[in-house]
Amino acid sequence: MLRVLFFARLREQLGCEALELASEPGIDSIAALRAALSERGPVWKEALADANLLAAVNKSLAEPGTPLVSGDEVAFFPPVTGG
Amino acid sequence: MLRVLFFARLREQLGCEALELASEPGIDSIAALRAALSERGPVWKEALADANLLAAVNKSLAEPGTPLVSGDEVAFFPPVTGG
Amino acid sequence: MRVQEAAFSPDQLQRSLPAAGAVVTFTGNVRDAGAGGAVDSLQLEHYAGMTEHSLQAIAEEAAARWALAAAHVVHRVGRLDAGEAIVWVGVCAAHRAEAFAACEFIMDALKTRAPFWKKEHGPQGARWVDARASDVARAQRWQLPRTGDADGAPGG
Amino acid sequence: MRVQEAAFSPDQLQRSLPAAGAVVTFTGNVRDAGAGGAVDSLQLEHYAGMTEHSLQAIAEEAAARWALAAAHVVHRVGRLDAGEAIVWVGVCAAHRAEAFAACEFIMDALKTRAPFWKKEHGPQGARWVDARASDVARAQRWQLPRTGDADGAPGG
Repeated sequence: MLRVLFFARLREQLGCEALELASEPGIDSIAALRAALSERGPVWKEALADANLLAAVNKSLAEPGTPLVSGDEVAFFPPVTGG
Repeated sequence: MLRVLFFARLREQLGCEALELASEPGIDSIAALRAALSERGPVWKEALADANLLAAVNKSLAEPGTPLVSGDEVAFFPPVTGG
Repeated sequence: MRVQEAAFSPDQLQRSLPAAGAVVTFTGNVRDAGAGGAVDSLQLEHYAGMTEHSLQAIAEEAAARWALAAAHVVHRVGRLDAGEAIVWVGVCAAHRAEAFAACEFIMDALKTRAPFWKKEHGPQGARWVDARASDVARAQRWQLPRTGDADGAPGG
Repeated sequence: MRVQEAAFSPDQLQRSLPAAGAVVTFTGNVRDAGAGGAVDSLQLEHYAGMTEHSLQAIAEEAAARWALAAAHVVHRVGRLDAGEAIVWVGVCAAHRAEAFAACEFIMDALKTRAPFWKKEHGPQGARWVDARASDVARAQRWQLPRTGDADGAPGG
Protein backbone atom coordinates (compact mmCIF):
# COMPACT_ATOMS: atom_id res chain seq x y z
CA MET A 1 0.00 0.00 0.00
CA LEU A 2 1.18 3.49 -0.88
CA ARG A 3 -0.24 6.71 0.50
CA VAL A 4 -0.04 9.51 -2.10
CA LEU A 5 -0.51 13.20 -1.31
CA PHE A 6 -0.95 16.19 -3.62
CA PHE A 7 -0.38 19.82 -2.71
CA ALA A 8 -1.22 23.37 -3.78
CA ARG A 9 -2.06 23.97 -7.44
CA LEU A 10 -1.65 20.27 -8.25
CA ARG A 11 -4.11 19.32 -5.49
CA GLU A 12 -6.64 21.75 -6.98
CA GLN A 13 -6.06 20.57 -10.56
CA LEU A 14 -6.60 16.93 -9.57
CA GLY A 15 -9.39 17.67 -7.14
CA CYS A 16 -7.60 15.23 -4.86
CA GLU A 17 -5.66 15.74 -1.68
CA ALA A 18 -4.71 12.17 -0.84
CA LEU A 19 -5.28 8.64 -2.07
CA GLU A 20 -4.25 5.13 -1.13
CA LEU A 21 -2.94 2.76 -3.74
CA ALA A 22 -2.58 -0.98 -3.46
CA SER A 23 1.05 -1.98 -3.99
CA GLU A 24 1.72 -3.41 -7.43
CA PRO A 25 5.00 -4.96 -8.54
CA GLY A 26 5.41 -2.44 -11.38
CA ILE A 27 5.06 0.61 -9.14
CA ASP A 28 8.54 0.50 -7.69
CA SER A 29 9.79 4.06 -8.21
CA ILE A 30 8.58 7.66 -8.29
CA ALA A 31 8.68 7.60 -12.09
CA ALA A 32 6.63 4.39 -12.22
CA LEU A 33 4.06 5.73 -9.76
CA ARG A 34 3.77 8.94 -11.73
CA ALA A 35 3.17 6.98 -14.95
CA ALA A 36 0.54 4.84 -13.23
CA LEU A 37 -1.28 7.89 -11.84
CA SER A 38 -1.28 9.49 -15.31
CA GLU A 39 -3.50 6.63 -16.47
CA ARG A 40 -6.33 7.76 -14.18
CA GLY A 41 -7.68 10.11 -16.84
CA PRO A 42 -6.88 13.13 -19.02
CA VAL A 43 -6.83 15.58 -16.08
CA TRP A 44 -4.27 13.42 -14.29
CA LYS A 45 -2.24 12.91 -17.44
CA GLU A 46 -2.04 16.63 -18.11
CA ALA A 47 -1.34 17.73 -14.53
CA LEU A 48 1.34 15.11 -13.95
CA ALA A 49 3.04 15.92 -17.27
CA ASP A 50 4.35 19.17 -15.73
CA ALA A 51 8.14 18.76 -15.84
CA ASN A 52 8.58 21.11 -12.87
CA LEU A 53 6.66 18.95 -10.37
CA LEU A 54 8.61 17.80 -7.34
CA ALA A 55 8.18 14.58 -5.40
CA ALA A 56 8.93 13.46 -1.86
CA VAL A 57 9.10 10.01 -0.31
CA ASN A 58 8.50 9.79 3.43
CA LYS A 59 8.85 13.58 3.69
CA SER A 60 12.24 13.85 1.94
CA LEU A 61 12.68 15.23 -1.56
CA ALA A 62 13.03 12.42 -4.06
CA GLU A 63 14.11 11.86 -7.67
CA PRO A 64 12.39 9.95 -10.47
CA GLY A 65 14.50 6.89 -9.69
CA THR A 66 13.86 6.88 -5.94
CA PRO A 67 12.55 3.36 -5.11
CA LEU A 68 9.18 2.81 -3.42
CA VAL A 69 8.15 0.08 -1.03
CA SER A 70 4.81 -0.72 0.55
CA GLY A 71 3.98 1.66 3.36
CA ASP A 72 5.74 4.65 1.81
CA GLU A 73 4.14 8.08 1.89
CA VAL A 74 4.68 9.79 -1.45
CA ALA A 75 3.86 13.40 -2.27
CA PHE A 76 3.74 15.31 -5.54
CA PHE A 77 3.74 19.10 -5.62
CA PRO A 78 4.65 22.18 -7.66
CA PRO A 79 7.95 24.00 -7.02
CA VAL A 80 7.84 25.41 -3.51
CA THR A 81 7.22 29.12 -2.89
CA GLY A 82 7.69 29.72 0.83
CA GLY A 83 9.68 32.43 2.57
CA MET B 1 48.04 76.62 7.90
CA LEU B 2 47.31 72.90 8.25
CA ARG B 3 45.54 71.25 11.13
CA VAL B 4 46.87 67.74 11.73
CA LEU B 5 45.13 65.11 13.88
CA PHE B 6 46.34 61.74 15.17
CA PHE B 7 44.16 58.90 16.42
CA ALA B 8 44.24 55.74 18.52
CA ARG B 9 47.57 53.92 18.89
CA LEU B 10 49.35 56.56 16.77
CA ARG B 11 48.05 59.35 19.01
CA GLU B 12 49.43 57.51 22.03
CA GLN B 13 52.78 56.77 20.38
CA LEU B 14 53.27 60.42 19.44
CA GLY B 15 51.81 61.76 22.66
CA CYS B 16 49.99 64.21 20.40
CA GLU B 17 46.33 64.52 19.48
CA ALA B 18 46.46 67.57 17.21
CA LEU B 19 48.88 70.19 15.98
CA GLU B 20 48.83 73.19 13.71
CA LEU B 21 51.48 73.62 11.05
CA ALA B 22 52.31 76.77 9.13
CA SER B 23 51.90 76.16 5.42
CA GLU B 24 55.16 75.68 3.61
CA PRO B 25 55.60 75.42 -0.17
CA GLY B 26 57.11 71.94 0.10
CA ILE B 27 54.27 70.46 2.12
CA ASP B 28 51.85 70.04 -0.76
CA SER B 29 50.74 66.41 -0.39
CA ILE B 30 50.03 63.76 2.23
CA ALA B 31 53.38 62.13 1.45
CA ALA B 32 55.23 65.43 1.84
CA LEU B 33 53.47 66.22 5.13
CA ARG B 34 54.28 62.78 6.45
CA ALA B 35 57.96 63.23 5.56
CA ALA B 36 58.03 66.63 7.24
CA LEU B 37 56.41 65.27 10.42
CA SER B 38 58.95 62.42 10.52
CA GLU B 39 61.67 65.06 11.01
CA ARG B 40 60.24 66.03 14.40
CA GLY B 41 62.28 63.35 16.16
CA PRO B 42 62.93 59.61 16.40
CA VAL B 43 59.54 58.80 17.94
CA TRP B 44 57.79 60.56 15.05
CA LYS B 45 60.07 58.93 12.48
CA GLU B 46 59.39 55.48 13.81
CA ALA B 47 55.63 55.86 14.30
CA LEU B 48 55.06 57.45 10.87
CA ALA B 49 57.17 54.78 9.14
CA ASP B 50 54.34 52.28 9.68
CA ALA B 51 53.28 51.33 6.14
CA ASN B 52 49.75 50.50 7.29
CA LEU B 53 48.86 54.01 8.48
CA LEU B 54 45.92 55.66 6.79
CA ALA B 55 45.38 59.34 6.09
CA ALA B 56 42.38 61.56 5.56
CA VAL B 57 42.05 65.07 4.17
CA ASN B 58 39.03 67.05 5.27
CA LYS B 59 37.44 63.87 6.65
CA SER B 60 37.77 61.78 3.48
CA LEU B 61 40.26 58.96 3.08
CA ALA B 62 43.29 60.16 1.10
CA GLU B 63 46.27 58.71 -0.74
CA PRO B 64 49.95 59.64 -0.53
CA GLY B 65 49.56 61.87 -3.59
CA THR B 66 46.44 63.71 -2.37
CA PRO B 67 47.31 67.45 -2.60
CA LEU B 68 47.10 69.74 0.43
CA VAL B 69 46.21 73.42 0.58
CA SER B 70 46.21 75.86 3.45
CA GLY B 71 43.23 75.35 5.71
CA ASP B 72 43.03 71.59 5.19
CA GLU B 73 42.40 69.29 8.10
CA VAL B 74 44.62 66.23 7.80
CA ALA B 75 44.44 63.11 9.93
CA PHE B 76 46.76 60.12 10.31
CA PHE B 77 45.60 56.92 11.96
CA PRO B 78 46.09 53.14 12.12
CA PRO B 79 43.85 50.81 10.12
CA VAL B 80 40.31 51.17 11.45
CA THR B 81 38.75 48.51 13.72
CA GLY B 82 35.13 49.48 14.19
CA GLY B 83 32.05 47.31 13.92
CA MET C 1 12.43 25.52 13.99
CA ARG C 2 8.83 26.60 14.33
CA VAL C 3 5.99 26.38 11.84
CA GLN C 4 2.97 28.21 13.16
CA GLU C 5 -0.31 29.89 12.26
CA ALA C 6 0.08 32.59 14.89
CA ALA C 7 1.64 35.93 14.01
CA PHE C 8 5.10 36.59 15.42
CA SER C 9 7.12 39.71 16.10
CA PRO C 10 10.64 39.90 14.62
CA ASP C 11 11.86 42.20 17.41
CA GLN C 12 10.75 39.71 20.06
CA LEU C 13 12.51 36.89 18.21
CA GLN C 14 15.65 39.01 17.93
CA ARG C 15 15.59 39.36 21.70
CA SER C 16 15.40 35.58 22.12
CA LEU C 17 18.76 34.94 20.41
CA PRO C 18 21.76 33.95 22.55
CA ALA C 19 24.65 36.40 22.92
CA ALA C 20 27.31 36.15 20.17
CA GLY C 21 29.74 38.44 18.42
CA ALA C 22 27.67 38.59 15.23
CA VAL C 23 23.92 38.28 14.77
CA VAL C 24 22.24 38.35 11.35
CA THR C 25 18.48 38.22 11.00
CA PHE C 26 16.23 37.98 7.97
CA THR C 27 12.54 38.92 8.06
CA GLY C 28 10.32 38.27 5.06
CA ASN C 29 7.06 40.24 4.96
CA VAL C 30 3.99 39.74 2.78
CA ARG C 31 4.27 42.27 -0.08
CA ASP C 32 1.16 44.20 -1.05
CA ALA C 33 1.69 43.42 -4.75
CA GLY C 34 2.67 40.26 -6.62
CA ALA C 35 3.12 39.23 -10.25
CA GLY C 36 -0.67 39.11 -10.54
CA GLY C 37 -1.43 42.57 -9.11
CA ALA C 38 -2.45 43.88 -5.72
CA VAL C 39 -2.36 41.43 -2.82
CA ASP C 40 -4.65 41.70 0.20
CA SER C 41 -3.66 38.44 1.82
CA LEU C 42 -1.77 35.21 1.31
CA GLN C 43 -2.84 31.64 1.97
CA LEU C 44 0.21 29.60 2.99
CA GLU C 45 -0.19 25.86 2.40
CA HIS C 46 2.45 23.43 3.62
CA TYR C 47 3.19 19.72 3.90
CA ALA C 48 2.92 19.25 7.65
CA GLY C 49 5.68 17.02 8.93
CA MET C 50 7.89 17.41 5.89
CA THR C 51 8.08 21.16 6.55
CA GLU C 52 9.60 20.72 10.00
CA HIS C 53 11.85 17.91 8.73
CA SER C 54 13.05 20.07 5.86
CA LEU C 55 13.74 23.18 7.98
CA GLN C 56 15.57 21.04 10.52
CA ALA C 57 17.73 19.49 7.79
CA ILE C 58 18.54 22.93 6.36
CA ALA C 59 19.53 24.28 9.78
CA GLU C 60 21.68 21.21 10.46
CA GLU C 61 23.37 21.61 7.09
CA ALA C 62 24.15 25.23 7.97
CA ALA C 63 25.51 24.21 11.38
CA ALA C 64 27.73 21.58 9.75
CA ARG C 65 29.06 24.09 7.25
CA TRP C 66 29.71 27.15 9.42
CA ALA C 67 30.72 27.67 13.06
CA LEU C 68 27.40 28.91 14.48
CA ALA C 69 26.21 29.64 18.01
CA ALA C 70 22.55 29.37 16.97
CA ALA C 71 20.29 29.20 13.91
CA HIS C 72 16.55 29.75 14.38
CA VAL C 73 13.79 29.65 11.78
CA VAL C 74 10.14 30.60 12.22
CA HIS C 75 7.70 30.27 9.32
CA ARG C 76 4.01 31.00 9.28
CA VAL C 77 1.28 29.00 7.56
CA GLY C 78 -2.40 29.71 7.03
CA ARG C 79 -3.76 33.12 6.19
CA LEU C 80 -1.55 36.23 6.33
CA ASP C 81 -2.40 39.83 5.55
CA ALA C 82 -0.17 42.08 3.43
CA GLY C 83 2.59 43.54 5.60
CA GLU C 84 2.67 40.64 8.07
CA ALA C 85 5.91 38.77 8.71
CA ILE C 86 5.92 35.39 7.01
CA VAL C 87 9.41 34.07 7.80
CA TRP C 88 12.19 34.94 10.21
CA VAL C 89 15.72 33.53 10.33
CA GLY C 90 18.16 34.45 13.09
CA VAL C 91 21.78 33.27 13.05
CA CYS C 92 24.44 33.90 15.71
CA ALA C 93 28.16 33.29 15.24
CA ALA C 94 31.46 34.56 16.56
CA HIS C 95 32.17 36.34 13.26
CA ARG C 96 29.99 38.10 10.74
CA ALA C 97 31.11 36.20 7.62
CA GLU C 98 29.67 32.97 9.00
CA ALA C 99 26.48 34.61 10.26
CA PHE C 100 25.76 36.30 6.92
CA ALA C 101 26.55 33.20 4.86
CA ALA C 102 24.49 30.85 7.02
CA CYS C 103 21.47 33.18 7.18
CA GLU C 104 21.40 33.66 3.41
CA PHE C 105 22.01 29.94 2.81
CA ILE C 106 19.07 29.04 5.05
CA MET C 107 16.76 31.40 3.16
CA ASP C 108 17.95 30.20 -0.27
CA ALA C 109 17.54 26.55 0.76
CA LEU C 110 14.12 27.23 2.35
CA LYS C 111 12.92 28.93 -0.85
CA THR C 112 13.72 25.87 -2.97
CA ARG C 113 13.41 22.89 -0.60
CA ALA C 114 10.87 23.59 2.15
CA PRO C 115 7.33 22.53 1.13
CA PHE C 116 5.39 25.81 1.38
CA TRP C 117 3.10 27.20 -1.32
CA LYS C 118 1.65 30.70 -1.50
CA LYS C 119 -1.72 31.63 -2.91
CA GLU C 120 -2.28 35.34 -3.34
CA HIS C 121 -5.71 36.83 -2.74
CA GLY C 122 -6.51 40.25 -4.21
CA PRO C 123 -9.21 42.23 -5.99
CA GLN C 124 -8.67 40.09 -9.13
CA GLY C 125 -9.29 36.87 -7.22
CA ALA C 126 -6.87 34.19 -6.09
CA ARG C 127 -3.79 32.81 -7.81
CA TRP C 128 -0.94 30.47 -6.93
CA VAL C 129 2.44 32.14 -6.82
CA ASP C 130 4.92 30.77 -9.35
CA ALA C 131 8.37 29.69 -8.24
CA ARG C 132 11.13 32.00 -9.45
CA ALA C 133 14.04 30.72 -11.54
CA SER C 134 16.27 33.20 -9.72
CA ASP C 135 15.58 31.36 -6.45
CA VAL C 136 16.81 28.11 -7.96
CA ALA C 137 19.93 29.87 -9.25
CA ARG C 138 20.59 31.41 -5.84
CA ALA C 139 20.25 28.04 -4.11
CA GLN C 140 22.65 26.43 -6.57
CA ARG C 141 25.39 28.89 -5.56
CA TRP C 142 25.72 26.98 -2.28
CA GLN C 143 26.29 23.56 -3.82
CA LEU C 144 29.56 22.02 -2.69
CA PRO C 145 31.85 20.26 -5.19
CA ARG C 146 31.00 16.95 -3.52
CA THR C 147 27.48 17.17 -2.14
CA GLY C 148 26.44 15.34 1.03
CA ASP C 149 22.95 16.78 0.79
CA ALA C 150 20.77 14.46 2.87
CA ASP C 151 17.59 15.82 1.30
CA GLY C 152 18.61 14.76 -2.18
CA ALA C 153 18.32 17.00 -5.20
CA PRO C 154 14.91 18.41 -6.08
CA GLY C 155 13.45 16.38 -8.91
CA GLY C 156 10.94 13.65 -9.55
CA MET D 1 23.24 57.09 10.46
CA ARG D 2 23.79 57.52 14.15
CA VAL D 3 27.02 57.56 16.15
CA GLN D 4 26.26 57.59 19.85
CA GLU D 5 27.61 56.87 23.31
CA ALA D 6 24.28 55.60 24.61
CA ALA D 7 23.44 51.90 24.55
CA PHE D 8 20.82 50.81 22.00
CA SER D 9 18.53 47.84 21.71
CA PRO D 10 18.60 45.89 18.41
CA ASP D 11 14.99 44.79 18.80
CA GLN D 12 13.82 48.38 19.18
CA LEU D 13 15.79 49.37 16.07
CA GLN D 14 14.29 46.45 14.17
CA ARG D 15 10.86 47.80 15.02
CA SER D 16 11.80 51.22 13.61
CA LEU D 17 12.40 49.91 10.07
CA PRO D 18 9.84 50.68 7.37
CA ALA D 19 7.75 47.85 5.93
CA ALA D 20 9.38 46.00 3.02
CA GLY D 21 9.37 42.52 1.53
CA ALA D 22 12.83 41.69 2.88
CA VAL D 23 14.58 42.98 5.99
CA VAL D 24 18.15 41.98 6.91
CA THR D 25 19.76 43.16 10.12
CA PHE D 26 23.26 42.79 11.49
CA THR D 27 24.10 43.25 15.17
CA GLY D 28 27.71 43.22 16.33
CA ASN D 29 28.26 42.60 20.05
CA VAL D 30 31.38 43.08 22.16
CA ARG D 31 32.99 39.66 22.54
CA ASP D 32 34.28 38.64 25.96
CA ALA D 33 37.62 37.53 24.51
CA GLY D 34 39.97 39.06 21.94
CA ALA D 35 43.39 38.21 20.46
CA GLY D 36 44.94 39.43 23.71
CA GLY D 37 42.81 37.41 26.12
CA ALA D 38 39.70 38.08 28.19
CA VAL D 39 37.90 41.37 27.55
CA ASP D 40 35.89 43.18 30.21
CA SER D 41 35.19 46.30 28.20
CA LEU D 42 36.06 48.18 25.03
CA GLN D 43 36.98 51.82 24.55
CA LEU D 44 35.74 52.97 21.14
CA GLU D 45 37.59 55.98 19.76
CA HIS D 46 36.43 57.68 16.59
CA TYR D 47 37.13 60.68 14.36
CA ALA D 48 34.07 62.79 15.05
CA GLY D 49 32.73 64.31 11.87
CA MET D 50 34.54 61.93 9.55
CA THR D 51 32.70 59.00 11.14
CA GLU D 52 29.28 60.36 10.21
CA HIS D 53 30.54 61.42 6.77
CA SER D 54 32.00 57.99 6.15
CA LEU D 55 28.88 56.06 7.28
CA GLN D 56 26.71 58.34 5.16
CA ALA D 57 28.92 57.76 2.11
CA ILE D 58 28.80 53.98 2.63
CA ALA D 59 25.00 54.00 2.93
CA GLU D 60 24.67 56.17 -0.18
CA GLU D 61 26.96 53.84 -2.09
CA ALA D 62 24.76 50.91 -1.04
CA ALA D 63 21.62 52.78 -2.10
CA ALA D 64 23.17 53.58 -5.50
CA ARG D 65 24.13 49.96 -6.02
CA TRP D 66 21.01 48.10 -4.89
CA ALA D 67 17.29 48.91 -4.90
CA LEU D 68 16.72 49.57 -1.19
CA ALA D 69 13.77 50.88 0.78
CA ALA D 70 16.00 51.86 3.73
CA ALA D 71 19.52 51.41 5.11
CA HIS D 72 20.15 52.37 8.73
CA VAL D 73 23.42 52.24 10.66
CA VAL D 74 23.92 52.83 14.39
CA HIS D 75 27.42 52.65 15.90
CA ARG D 76 28.45 53.22 19.48
CA VAL D 77 31.52 55.07 20.70
CA GLY D 78 33.01 55.45 24.18
CA ARG D 79 33.07 52.67 26.73
CA LEU D 80 31.20 49.40 26.16
CA ASP D 81 31.03 46.32 28.34
CA ALA D 82 31.41 42.78 26.97
CA GLY D 83 28.09 41.59 25.56
CA GLU D 84 26.82 45.06 24.65
CA ALA D 85 25.79 45.84 21.07
CA ILE D 86 28.40 47.95 19.30
CA VAL D 87 26.95 48.25 15.79
CA TRP D 88 23.61 47.64 14.12
CA VAL D 89 22.80 47.72 10.42
CA GLY D 90 19.24 47.35 9.12
CA VAL D 91 18.45 47.13 5.41
CA CYS D 92 15.01 46.90 3.79
CA ALA D 93 14.39 45.98 0.15
CA ALA D 94 11.69 44.41 -1.98
CA HIS D 95 13.79 41.26 -2.41
CA ARG D 96 16.19 39.39 -0.16
CA ALA D 97 19.19 39.26 -2.52
CA GLU D 98 19.51 43.06 -2.40
CA ALA D 99 18.91 43.27 1.35
CA PHE D 100 21.56 40.62 2.14
CA ALA D 101 24.13 42.09 -0.25
CA ALA D 102 23.66 45.67 0.92
CA CYS D 103 23.76 44.77 4.63
CA GLU D 104 26.96 42.76 4.24
CA PHE D 105 28.52 45.43 1.98
CA ILE D 106 27.80 48.11 4.59
CA MET D 107 29.48 46.07 7.33
CA ASP D 108 32.50 45.21 5.16
CA ALA D 109 32.92 48.85 4.13
CA LEU D 110 32.43 50.09 7.70
CA LYS D 111 35.11 47.68 8.95
CA THR D 112 37.71 49.06 6.55
CA ARG D 113 36.67 52.69 5.94
CA ALA D 114 34.86 54.13 8.97
CA PRO D 115 37.30 55.75 11.45
CA PHE D 116 36.66 53.76 14.63
CA TRP D 117 39.35 52.18 16.78
CA LYS D 118 38.88 49.64 19.56
CA LYS D 119 40.95 49.35 22.69
CA GLU D 120 40.32 46.23 24.75
CA HIS D 121 40.45 46.37 28.54
CA GLY D 122 40.89 43.14 30.47
CA PRO D 123 42.72 41.57 33.39
CA GLN D 124 46.02 41.83 31.45
CA GLY D 125 45.57 45.57 30.93
CA ALA D 126 44.64 47.52 27.83
CA ARG D 127 45.60 46.94 24.20
CA TRP D 128 44.62 48.34 20.82
CA VAL D 129 42.86 45.86 18.57
CA ASP D 130 44.72 45.11 15.34
CA ALA D 131 42.93 45.35 12.02
CA ARG D 132 42.34 41.98 10.38
CA ALA D 133 43.65 41.19 6.91
CA SER D 134 40.48 39.16 6.33
CA ASP D 135 38.41 42.34 6.71
CA VAL D 136 40.39 44.02 3.94
CA ALA D 137 39.93 40.96 1.72
CA ARG D 138 36.18 40.94 2.41
CA ALA D 139 35.85 44.61 1.53
CA GLN D 140 37.74 44.11 -1.72
CA ARG D 141 35.15 41.59 -2.90
CA TRP D 142 32.76 44.51 -3.45
CA GLN D 143 35.06 46.52 -5.69
CA LEU D 144 33.49 47.25 -9.05
CA PRO D 145 35.56 46.91 -12.24
CA ARG D 146 35.51 50.69 -12.63
CA THR D 147 35.27 52.25 -9.20
CA GLY D 148 33.43 55.49 -8.55
CA ASP D 149 34.27 55.33 -4.86
CA ALA D 150 33.91 58.87 -3.53
CA ASP D 151 35.92 58.07 -0.42
CA GLY D 152 39.04 57.19 -2.41
CA ALA D 153 41.11 54.12 -1.76
CA PRO D 154 42.60 53.64 1.69
CA GLY D 155 46.27 54.63 1.62
CA GLY D 156 48.60 57.42 2.58
